[in-house]
Amino acid sequence: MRRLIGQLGKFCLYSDTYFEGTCPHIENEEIANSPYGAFNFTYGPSAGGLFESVGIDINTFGEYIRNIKVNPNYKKREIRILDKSIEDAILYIERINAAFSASHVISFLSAIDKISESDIDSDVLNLRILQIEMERIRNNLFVIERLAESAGFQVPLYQLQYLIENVNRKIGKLFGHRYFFGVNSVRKININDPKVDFTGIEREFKTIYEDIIENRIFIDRLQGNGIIKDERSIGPAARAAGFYYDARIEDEFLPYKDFDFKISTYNSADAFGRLIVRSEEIFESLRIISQIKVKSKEYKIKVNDGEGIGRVESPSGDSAYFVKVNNGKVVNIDLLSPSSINIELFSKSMVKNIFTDFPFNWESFGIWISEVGVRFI
Amino acid sequence: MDIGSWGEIYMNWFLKGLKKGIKTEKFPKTNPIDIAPWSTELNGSGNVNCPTKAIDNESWNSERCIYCRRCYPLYSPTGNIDIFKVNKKNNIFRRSFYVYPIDIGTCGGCNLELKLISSPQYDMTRFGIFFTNTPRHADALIIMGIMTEGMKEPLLNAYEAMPEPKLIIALGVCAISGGILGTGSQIKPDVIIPGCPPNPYTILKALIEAKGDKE
Amino acid sequence: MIYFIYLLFILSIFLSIFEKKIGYALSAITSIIFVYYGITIGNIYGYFFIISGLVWLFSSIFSIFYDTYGRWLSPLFITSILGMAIALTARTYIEFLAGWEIMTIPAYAIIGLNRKLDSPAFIFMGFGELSTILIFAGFIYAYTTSNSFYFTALDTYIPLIVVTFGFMIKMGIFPFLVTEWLPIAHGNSPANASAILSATMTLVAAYGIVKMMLLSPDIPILGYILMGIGGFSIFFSALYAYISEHVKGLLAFSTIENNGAILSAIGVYMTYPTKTIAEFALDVIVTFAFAHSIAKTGLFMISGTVEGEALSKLKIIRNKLGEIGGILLASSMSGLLPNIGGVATWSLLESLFMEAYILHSTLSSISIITGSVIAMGEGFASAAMIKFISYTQVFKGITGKSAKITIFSIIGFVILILGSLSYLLFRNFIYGVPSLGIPNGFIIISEYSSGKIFGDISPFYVLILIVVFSLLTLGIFGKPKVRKTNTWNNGIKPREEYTAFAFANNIRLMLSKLLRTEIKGDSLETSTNIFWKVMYYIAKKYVSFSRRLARSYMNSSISWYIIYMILAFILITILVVIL
Amino acid sequence: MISVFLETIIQAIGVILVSPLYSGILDKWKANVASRKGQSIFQPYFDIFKLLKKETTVSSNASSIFIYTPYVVFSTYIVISLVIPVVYPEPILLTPTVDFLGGALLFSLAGFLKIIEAMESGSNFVALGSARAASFSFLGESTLITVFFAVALITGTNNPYIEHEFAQIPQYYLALDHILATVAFFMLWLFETGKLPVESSGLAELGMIDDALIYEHSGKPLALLKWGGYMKQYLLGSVLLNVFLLPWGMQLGVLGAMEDIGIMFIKWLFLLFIALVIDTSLAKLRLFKVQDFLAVAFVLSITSLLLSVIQNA
Repeated sequence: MRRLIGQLGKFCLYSDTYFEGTCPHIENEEIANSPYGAFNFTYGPSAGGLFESVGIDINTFGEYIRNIKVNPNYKKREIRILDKSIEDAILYIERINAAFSASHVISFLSAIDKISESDIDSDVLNLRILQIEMERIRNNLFVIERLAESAGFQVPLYQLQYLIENVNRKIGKLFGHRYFFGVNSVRKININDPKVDFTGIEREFKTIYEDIIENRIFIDRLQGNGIIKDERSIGPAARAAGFYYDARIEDEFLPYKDFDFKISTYNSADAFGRLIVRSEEIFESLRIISQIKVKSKEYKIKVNDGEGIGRVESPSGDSAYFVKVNNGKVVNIDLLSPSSINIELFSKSMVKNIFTDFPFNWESFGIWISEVGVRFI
Repeated sequence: MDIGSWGEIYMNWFLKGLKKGIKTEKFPKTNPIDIAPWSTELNGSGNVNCPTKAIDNESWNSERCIYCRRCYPLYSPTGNIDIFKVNKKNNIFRRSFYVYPIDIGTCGGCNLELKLISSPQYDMTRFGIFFTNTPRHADALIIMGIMTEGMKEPLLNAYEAMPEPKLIIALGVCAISGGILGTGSQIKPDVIIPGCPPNPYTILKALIEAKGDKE
Repeated sequence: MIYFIYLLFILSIFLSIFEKKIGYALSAITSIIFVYYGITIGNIYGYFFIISGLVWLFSSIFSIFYDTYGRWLSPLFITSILGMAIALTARTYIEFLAGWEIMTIPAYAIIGLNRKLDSPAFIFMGFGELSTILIFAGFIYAYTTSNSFYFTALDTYIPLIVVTFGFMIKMGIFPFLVTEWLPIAHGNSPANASAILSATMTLVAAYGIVKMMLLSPDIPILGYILMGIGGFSIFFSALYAYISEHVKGLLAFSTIENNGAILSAIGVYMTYPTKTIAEFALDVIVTFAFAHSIAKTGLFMISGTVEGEALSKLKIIRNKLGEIGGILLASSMSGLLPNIGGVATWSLLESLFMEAYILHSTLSSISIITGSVIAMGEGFASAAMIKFISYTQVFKGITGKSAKITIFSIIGFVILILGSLSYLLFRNFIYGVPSLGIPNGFIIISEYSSGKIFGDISPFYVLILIVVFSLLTLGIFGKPKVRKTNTWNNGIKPREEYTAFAFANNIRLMLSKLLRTEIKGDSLETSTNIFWKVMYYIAKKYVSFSRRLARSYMNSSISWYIIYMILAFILITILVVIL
Repeated sequence: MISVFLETIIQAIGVILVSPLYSGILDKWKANVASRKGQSIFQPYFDIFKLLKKETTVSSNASSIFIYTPYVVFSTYIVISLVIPVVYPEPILLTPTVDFLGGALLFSLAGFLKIIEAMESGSNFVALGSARAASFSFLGESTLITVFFAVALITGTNNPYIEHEFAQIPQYYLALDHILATVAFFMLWLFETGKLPVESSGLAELGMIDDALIYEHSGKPLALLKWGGYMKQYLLGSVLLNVFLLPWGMQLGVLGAMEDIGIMFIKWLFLLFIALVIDTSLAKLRLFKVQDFLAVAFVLSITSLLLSVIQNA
């Protein structure tokens, strides 16, 4: 079943094909006139409640959010990546967004793979799946921790932070770097210490998860907050609205078919639904990881000129790369970041809520500004 | 609004908290328990082609290294976390040190690692270190990320809004020298904490020393 | 003595026609004489004279600087003051009614001439005249029983009931609050006229009730009804004051709130639980009248110094002196301690809860509910005053000098000093505890029977202690080293400011059922507008009915008019004979 | 005369110096329950001491009112500390300045001044917080006033010291109206001192209510406002303990006054334990639900008033 994903450079990307041209835009109905007493309340760029610098203009006449505009370009960075070798390009792509760095690099490598012949074997692909799933676990834990922080929910907040640090340490021990920097290269994957087990995480998270969704005040902050049921949504936001969208079952590059896992969905399409979907995904990712044996060896690859598009399911939705290579050099590159789509979904779903609902809805989408405010030169 | 929802003050989170117990490590008195090797000091010999020229004439410059592992195996991590430099201290912050983080162009890594020093393992509050949400209450400005055009004005406003005496801390290679993505922060830092991103142990130890503790 | 004062006022009316400033100066001087006259009287009525005299004094001085409206404002302004003087010092019913009319007609004329008013506004003022009819009927009935025009003791309480409801309409108590709120807010009458319209006109109405009350036998049921109505109207008018967006409208609502408080104090007197509580209630009425009238004059002057009517779009001049004066006035209006507003609120709540304690029966639940509703009303009043003062003096604006600002700052300090002088208003409730450091004469106590003290307060010591301790803290901690920077607004230059509409909006959303708030595409409506629609609908019906009546009967033939007068006369005489 | 003077000094100094300690203890316990070693219990003192040495940066829109009103707010809390039985159970010097209802009005005065001088900074966040604080004041103030009257209707006087004695008699202590008033006052104490489920001191600016009032301050005025906040928590908590919750065990005489500080410390540990359980078990209520929370407290206090009148009618 074809679905529209988003604008990737000059292409409009669908789940199974892509066309040149611009995709239909998620329009946010403009409330033109500003009634008596309404004004623009600016929140950000630099604020204690915002994790990254982002400018948010809320049109309100007091507590009630009439319209919202997110401006991610305060920290817009120019990345000098053109005419660089593929190995150097990976260095830049890793540092676009630390939280999704593995998804970005692997989606870039999947695009490269489309225009190269290599004897890549299933162990290396499994390791790539391992990286993406570990990144998903850490990021979903981080989103839930931010939700607990917005509600001032002391005990689960710090227990989740404790868990996130443990996951980071396991990644650091396994790959040598906590955010997968310097791990992936075109020829091999650097392993630091293969003997790392993840058993303790599931038990610990299960106790936190079961009690966090029992607390009525906490649920009340999430239910009915930021409802969005739009077939152009992606990632956890789509799955929370009951859509069965996931790049892991649509793309063939990574052998997800060899693993037994299910796509978790919910139907309330609000911040609470996104919390449930992300928590269930943590359990599913842990199940996938338990089925992978960590073995790494080099493989030969020959990259020839041409264009390729790769797509991977990052923790907040589809992350896709378009690459054009000319005698070993990256000549043109474009990024479809999940957060750019999530920002539009967020702006559409935030209207008609009140100020204190903002932090919950914003955090539940897991938006990273660093992957939106990016220009390749 | 059914009164029952907040009426039942069941104590289960209170009991769960007690059951979990205190998880704070004894660091810095004891050595760090578990560090990702590629965020500590590198040493070795031989010349290598380093993309950010962190290694020239065989000496490793921590302020430029982005840990890309191209110099491996000639250069390898030693596990030593004391790679920060504190040029200016003020011991009126010894027992109460409020820091205001400002992201002027990060990839998100430094923000995440800085946030984790408040986690139970590291627990910055036991040293009197706290986050605050306005530079007016802050004693130190933690600058993260490369200098982007859009964040020049907020950075200067934040610096100006902070009452004296204040410290400027550059966190991560991007803020110190710009790494491979751009240039470092406009404001000259008093304390630099290299790393891409720096390890929570390094950040914590640097802050402890910056606030004037006799470490 | 009193005729000399009338003469002076009439003289100042003529003078003001030629030269405004001299007219106002003369009316200021006569007001001082009137205050002196009030002091010589000495009884409860004397206090009313002192209050109104002070209000006229301040508003006349303010008008000297404020009056740029043309030749017609000053004479009408001073005639209205003359009317009030006559009504206050009237000894007979006719004199009172004459003063009453001389007071109201010029006030409405000022509003009419100031700006072309659409028809319903005038009709609502017509509703206001309903009060005159009721008072007139009450006086007629009193005359028939005591067959003398003079204010003498009466043996029936019916005139009291009729007259009280008449005065309540004039005070704008709840069902009729539009008659009070509307002329000031909608007509956008000049600040000095709104000051006397709101401060002293309602004061005369309260004076009327007190005068009739002291003369007629006591009827506790009316007392409970008044307490209930007073509490109810305090809550709603304070709520509407908080969400109102009109500079003068907000103050008009807070006038109604204070009138509600005075009414419940009158209610406590009428229920007469014990002799001491009734006496205490009288002093409460006077303190409340003092606190409200003078502070309200000051606040209307503030509304006179700003340009514009909508609180969210005002252009204001502010300076430090103005802010301190404004804060003092606002803190008094929201019933906070060192100044007289706090003493008034304290004494009102004490009297209500003393009555609840004395009655100790299901009846006392009325005074408990009224007390709690008044406490809630105080909460809204302080919220409304915070909003008013922030958006007219404190939040943002250009700093600058203006003579008008100094006047209301002086009133602010007068309010503060009055707070410490409020011992004079509670003459036989003065006490002292020398052993604990407060000498005799510095504590006001509330007691429900002689010797049984319920509560105590000493406003002078509160003021002294706060000042002393503040200087002490300043001495110990020292002055801070200050550096000016611009406001921290997430790193970027602040653009649009938080509007007054937004300030009160969370109440509109929280009490949406009470205020029937609806959020339409581009606006947010609350029930004050709906209440206005209901009254507007009645007015339209009344206008069309009277026009049809006029076309069919008032065919401008003199003979018909005579017939109508005769019919009216017969009707009234029948009425008088029956009752 | 000397002994009364000494007792006054002990009470005033006791309130000023001891109040930050309790907030420090509560934060330490909360940290321990959240599996962290947590800051020292003297952290509030360190913060205040450091802030006193720092410079004050003031927004261009603010005048000297913004800088000096925190001194007045601080002194208002000192005045309140002389008037209610927070350390010494007998009236001390200057106690009759104000009775229980006057004490409630002084609390409202401090709140009023804090909002007005914060508004002078001209920042939108401060206006957002002040709007919320002002909007909740109608229920906050009225509950405070009605609760203070709850005991007055039983004892026939508004003097907190006599109410303190009355509350010690088990027959009154266990009466339904006393229990309702205690519950209402405890809920009000949670609201006034910014505890969960009403408010928490997180970093998110859009959820601030009381934090917004000190958002634009720095240096000495900020230290005084924070200290004032600690004193307010101590004063309200001590009245809750001495007149409603645990009125027993207070000593007399100058030496007794010293012991009273210790006894209050033990009573406070009990109150802090209850606050700890609530703080760690609940999340922050949605903004408009705070009004329901306060409405319940208000209704409870009115029912206790009605009961006390009708019960022994």
